[in-house]
Amino acid sequence: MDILNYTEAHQQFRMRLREFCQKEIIPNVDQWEADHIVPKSAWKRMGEEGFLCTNAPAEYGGHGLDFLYSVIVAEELARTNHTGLAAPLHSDIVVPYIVSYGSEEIKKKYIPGCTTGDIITAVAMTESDAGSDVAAMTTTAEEDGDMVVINGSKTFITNGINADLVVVAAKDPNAENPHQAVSLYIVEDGTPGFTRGRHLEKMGFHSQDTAELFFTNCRIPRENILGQKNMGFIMLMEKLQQERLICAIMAQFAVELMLEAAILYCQTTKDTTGKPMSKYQGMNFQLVEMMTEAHIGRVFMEKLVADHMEGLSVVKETCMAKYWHTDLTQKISNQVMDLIGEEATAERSMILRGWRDLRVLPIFAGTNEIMKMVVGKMSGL
Amino acid sequence: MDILNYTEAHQQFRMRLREFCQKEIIPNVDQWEADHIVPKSAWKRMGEEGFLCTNAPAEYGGHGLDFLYSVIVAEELARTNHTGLAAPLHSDIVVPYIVSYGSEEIKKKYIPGCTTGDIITAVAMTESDAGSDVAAMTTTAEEDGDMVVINGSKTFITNGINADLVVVAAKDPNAENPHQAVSLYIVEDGTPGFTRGRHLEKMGFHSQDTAELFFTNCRIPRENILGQKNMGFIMLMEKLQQERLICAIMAQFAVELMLEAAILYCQTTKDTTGKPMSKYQGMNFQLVEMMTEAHIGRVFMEKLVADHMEGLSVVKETCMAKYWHTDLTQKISNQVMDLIGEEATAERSMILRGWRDLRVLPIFAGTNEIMKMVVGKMSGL
Amino acid sequence: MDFALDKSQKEIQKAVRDFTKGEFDKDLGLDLEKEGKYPADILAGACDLGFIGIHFPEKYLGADLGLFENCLIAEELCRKDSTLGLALMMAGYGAECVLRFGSDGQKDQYLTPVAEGKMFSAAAFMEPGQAFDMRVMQTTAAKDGDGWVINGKKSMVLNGNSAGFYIVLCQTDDTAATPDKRLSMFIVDGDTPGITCEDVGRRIGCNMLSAADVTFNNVKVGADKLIGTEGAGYSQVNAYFNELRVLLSAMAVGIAQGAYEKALDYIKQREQFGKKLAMFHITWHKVADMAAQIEYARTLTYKAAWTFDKGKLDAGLASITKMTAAKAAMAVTYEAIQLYGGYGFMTEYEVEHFYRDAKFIDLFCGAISVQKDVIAETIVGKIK
Amino acid sequence: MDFALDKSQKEIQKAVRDFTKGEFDKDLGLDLEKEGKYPADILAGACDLGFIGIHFPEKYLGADLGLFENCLIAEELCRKDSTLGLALMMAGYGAECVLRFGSDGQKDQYLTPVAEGKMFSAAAFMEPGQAFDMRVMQTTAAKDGDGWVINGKKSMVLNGNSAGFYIVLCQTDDTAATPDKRLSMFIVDGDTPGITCEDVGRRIGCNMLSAADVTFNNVKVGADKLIGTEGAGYSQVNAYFNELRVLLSAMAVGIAQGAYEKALDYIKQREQFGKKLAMFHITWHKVADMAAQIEYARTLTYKAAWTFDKGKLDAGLASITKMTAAKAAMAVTYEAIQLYGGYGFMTEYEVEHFYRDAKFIDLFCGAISVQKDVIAETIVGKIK
Repeated sequence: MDILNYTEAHQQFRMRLREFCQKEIIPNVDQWEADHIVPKSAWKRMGEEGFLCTNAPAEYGGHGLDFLYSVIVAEELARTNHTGLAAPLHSDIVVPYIVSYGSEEIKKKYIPGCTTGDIITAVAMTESDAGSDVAAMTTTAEEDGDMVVINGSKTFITNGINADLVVVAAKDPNAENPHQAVSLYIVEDGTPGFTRGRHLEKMGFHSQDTAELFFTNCRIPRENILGQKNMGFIMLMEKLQQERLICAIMAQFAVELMLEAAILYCQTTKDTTGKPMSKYQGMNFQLVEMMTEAHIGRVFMEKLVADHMEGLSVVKETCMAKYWHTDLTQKISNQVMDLIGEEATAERSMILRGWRDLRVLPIFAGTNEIMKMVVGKMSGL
Repeated sequence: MDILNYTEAHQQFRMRLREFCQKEIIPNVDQWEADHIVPKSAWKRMGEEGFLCTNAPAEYGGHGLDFLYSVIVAEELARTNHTGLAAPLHSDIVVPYIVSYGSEEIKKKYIPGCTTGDIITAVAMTESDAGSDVAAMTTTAEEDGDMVVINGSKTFITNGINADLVVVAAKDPNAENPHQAVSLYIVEDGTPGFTRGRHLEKMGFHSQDTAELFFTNCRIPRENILGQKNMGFIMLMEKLQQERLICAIMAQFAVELMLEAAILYCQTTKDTTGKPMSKYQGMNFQLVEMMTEAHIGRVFMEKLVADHMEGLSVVKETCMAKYWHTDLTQKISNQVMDLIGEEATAERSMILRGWRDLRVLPIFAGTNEIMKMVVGKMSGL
Repeated sequence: MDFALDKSQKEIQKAVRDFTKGEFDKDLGLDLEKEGKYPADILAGACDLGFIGIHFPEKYLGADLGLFENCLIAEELCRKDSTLGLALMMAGYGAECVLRFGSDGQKDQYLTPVAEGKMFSAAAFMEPGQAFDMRVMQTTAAKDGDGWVINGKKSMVLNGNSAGFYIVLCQTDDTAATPDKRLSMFIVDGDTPGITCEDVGRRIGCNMLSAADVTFNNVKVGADKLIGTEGAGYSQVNAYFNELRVLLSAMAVGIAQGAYEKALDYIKQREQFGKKLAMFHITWHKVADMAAQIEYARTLTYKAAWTFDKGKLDAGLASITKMTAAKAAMAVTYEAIQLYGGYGFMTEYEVEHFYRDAKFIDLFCGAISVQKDVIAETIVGKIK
Repeated sequence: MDFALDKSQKEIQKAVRDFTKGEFDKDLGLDLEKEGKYPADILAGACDLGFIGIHFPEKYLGADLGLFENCLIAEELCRKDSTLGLALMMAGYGAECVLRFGSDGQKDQYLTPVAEGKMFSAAAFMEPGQAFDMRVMQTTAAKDGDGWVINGKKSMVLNGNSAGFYIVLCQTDDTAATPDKRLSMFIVDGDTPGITCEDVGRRIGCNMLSAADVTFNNVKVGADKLIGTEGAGYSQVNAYFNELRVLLSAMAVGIAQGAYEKALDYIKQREQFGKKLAMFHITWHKVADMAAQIEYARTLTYKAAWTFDKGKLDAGLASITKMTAAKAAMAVTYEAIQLYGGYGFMTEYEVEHFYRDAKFIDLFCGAISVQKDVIAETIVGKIK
């Protein structure tokens, strides 16, 4: 049985995107990694070709395509072996906040630009002292007439430098229950009082512009609120299923890419007697074990995508997947490095970039420890 | 989405079987474990209630039900925490040889009895020097007029003592290619020259009558051959997909049963401050991890069952599942023992029997090393 | 540093090796393990040679040696047969509480018969339904004249129904805020009225020794049966666990070594697909892993034993050692069975009971999670 | 046995600790790691204190000490900063080939400048596209008068483009049936004509040292540059690997210890959900695992180094140690990052480069599968 049903249209879209990646992304990746950022022009090209916001409703300028297109974008981008052009984050994690909670005006105003690539988005939740513990958030939003004044700082913000629009989570200092105090606001680039901090140096994700954001008496119009005031937590929760599913999907494709490279290496690299590594039973079995885990991961991931597309609530299962799949990236990428050995220690061996980039997967979008806490709670342990 | 579609009829069958297990199996299990065998009467009762050969064609006296009924039997029997009444082996591994390769006469003669429980079956392939290496088989079958004369010995034969009918794999000593020399024959209990050897003592599977079988000038009618002469290997191969799938299914259900016990223990056992084990984060996370692996294993297993029922060839995937699922039984059963701790060292804690029984799963029906060899070959490594 | 055994240690090791070669019999071992019978003759022989209680003072028939030498003996015994080894080494289960914390009178009365093999001892610590938490005991010892009266139930007491004396951990002060003042340790003679035993039956391993749930019903003991001082029980039991865990580690190492050697013999003679199992590359990788785990587990065990004898062993190192050695033994015995294939699951090929005994040690005196808590407590302090 | 460091070893350890406290600077370290620059001043300081080549004879500015003391230094340096430690310890990469197998003349000429920090050395063994298999070398050394002429290409040579001299493994006898007669080892001065280097660029770790693919094109060397005897190369390189693998293990232990200590500091001050990370039970279990792995990896490393100094180290124990220590370092540094959460992925919090350097060691001089083959070969002999 096929768990997911890719149509002819899906396949054509995939082929177009793959070709685009070959022509316009892969040749530039090394430069972007060196620059520690992807030029906005690349985002624009993605938009022009219709690869952004595939899942956003057509009536607001999105492409109104099903979630499988998002999966395809994640898969093909994974194959470019870089993380900078974070379309899935933009299209399927940030923009959905606007789609689901934005007012009519907001949707009309921003979604078209998000789709064309003229607007690159980011979501600003994490703070230096509020990582896993969102309730510890200290950024405040206070109403002042028709305006809302935001003060505070955020960190580890993906697309932090490129972002033209940031969805900022901020707290109402006057609310007593910290879990009913958070609201989400849209802050545009250039708003007075909104500044970018350092471009953070990382182990990986080099082409990814991760930054600190500062808000100092940053005044935005009241209408820039997403959804109801102080309901930010619920909104965040509602979006977690898709966010975590995206992580699992990215992880799954990364694993498959790594594995392909390992198989190719072991089949083509021979010892001095001419025997390929893949014929050494010890390596052979390792490849088989990785193929098995990748296969099982694929089945599990596809089942979740199908359930998600059916609109089922699979929060618990997506938390399981987020931690299990991202842990799998660590196990596999380290094993692949082991199989290739010393040659894998050079950046010129592309596998190394994957290994460096993947290390953050078990940490971001909620650490895997947080995932387990959620699953444990939801299971009544 | 539901990968498997259980109908009302399936559920009723399950409930009937569950009740039967409660009434007629579970109360006797301790005795059977002590006796190292299950009385034939228990098999008979299974047959009377329609729990044997559910998947065998109705026109030959089987129940002609789909494979989901076999899955249900495996699941409910797994919940009896014993291995002696090996209905899945009988109904879904041995009898299928008769169904697929038996002559019209053979099918008419034996399948009804196999279904009623009057005939308990076993398959005799393994020899003391031919475990994983089936080609090393030394048991011979030579034609002598209308008769076939079988000489040799088999070991590790499940149902070896109870078996009324044994499917014996034997080699044609005159064939040169060892891979085209094996034929399958039906040998009935009481045939002169067919004797049972020792009842083997094992780490687990105590209620399971595992034995050696000896054939000394054992003469059987030529018609007792299954399929074509010297085509035994192909027949064995053709049946491996279902055999290994059954192993994976049994393993999956065993894992779920173990896990249930661990969760119950950790929720109900409290330290001297009244804090339940399940609230200790270290244990809590272990439970979550086991739940996750069990969940993923369930999805993978159900997908394979669905593919198998569609008649797809998923040999490679079933080999993956056989090793992955049976390895999972080891990981989980050991972790469950760890969580329960010293109390789990007593046989009175039922968990221990499961731990002992499961140790053989990565070994039987083709060791997990053999599974990996097959996957590696099929993957062109 | 010096990683070599000294001359007398090598001699002890060799003596035990010769002893097991001469006295341990495979079929006898399998029978006793299956029947749950005790190898009385072999114990007598081991006592004659001074292998039991070698760490006792000479006046109590010991050799005044350390935990290190005791570990060498445990390792060699378990290497030859895991269950026989456990049976011999655990006959005096708990006797170290007398050795380390007891009075001269108590030592004279109880250590000597243990070293002679005339008396089994049994540490009665665990209580039903409270896992491995010793902070509070339901079993109480109340002042009674100048003596004590003990009431309560202890679960899964090794040697429970064959013990000449018990080491019983009792609550003597319900009002004490912290465990380290709450408990006291007592010696209770096996024949004291009021003791009833319920046999636990067969267990995962260590099956030549019995185990029982032991009930103490108004059991009266004299003041001279208190070990050390009143309220010292909690620190005593933890100190005892440090020594016991290192000894268990040595047994785990021996079990791993024994299963490893059996597997090596097997793969060198067993052929499949026309070549010896030993010549399959995957076998190489399995064997390498087994050898590595035995190597570091043994080295660590020796270090822990040496540290104890120097009076410097802390709970962290003891638990690190037990966790590491037990894990290694589990991994090695597991692979030994796997290398044997179907035969590994068969009782007569022995490795399966090495595996079961390894798991017994893994779960005995605190499973992994308990060990981790002990280790972490020494590093980051009390959990809030 | 004795598991304590002696007085002079403790002094060495303390001296290195003081040195790193005084000379290692976090920001400098991060910069050099990022820029791939060498800490020349720090090397000079380390040489002045005799930390480099401490295992060399005194006449070559060493201290006549053993691999054990060299390991103590390596551990302490890497503990403070994994990359600075690697940079200092690997400056003389391959020099032990001269120390162990070279002539007095060779030692005098090449060991002294290494101990002075005036010269880097580079072991040029690996060749492109044949993984870690050294049985056959494409690089050849042919007799040329009374000297030799070397042709071939070596890949990923550490210090490749900064070496004062290379240790080059060459094929000198194509007709030899077995590797142990086929190869020979040569010293090649860095400025010898015919040597061209292609920088490898940034690597996973050890980034303060460069690496290069080195081509030898009709490179002429004198007869005096042959190390030991002709045909001894294979056994020499394997003997050298035994020593190197123990040294790498010591660095792995230091890296693990350093990352562990950083993580401990972090979890004691970082709060989430109103309590310190250190007080979460899962943190306890992680910390316990980390402590256990460091403990047995260090103990085993010390044993291997001691065994080498006693002249008894075999390839099996060397590879067991390297595999065990590298695995432990990987597990510990991985968890250190995880405990730091998002900060762990950020360069400025350092643990990420500890993790990368740990993986460098894990893959350097043979990844796990190579180590397992070496171990197994010592146990079950040549694979058919």
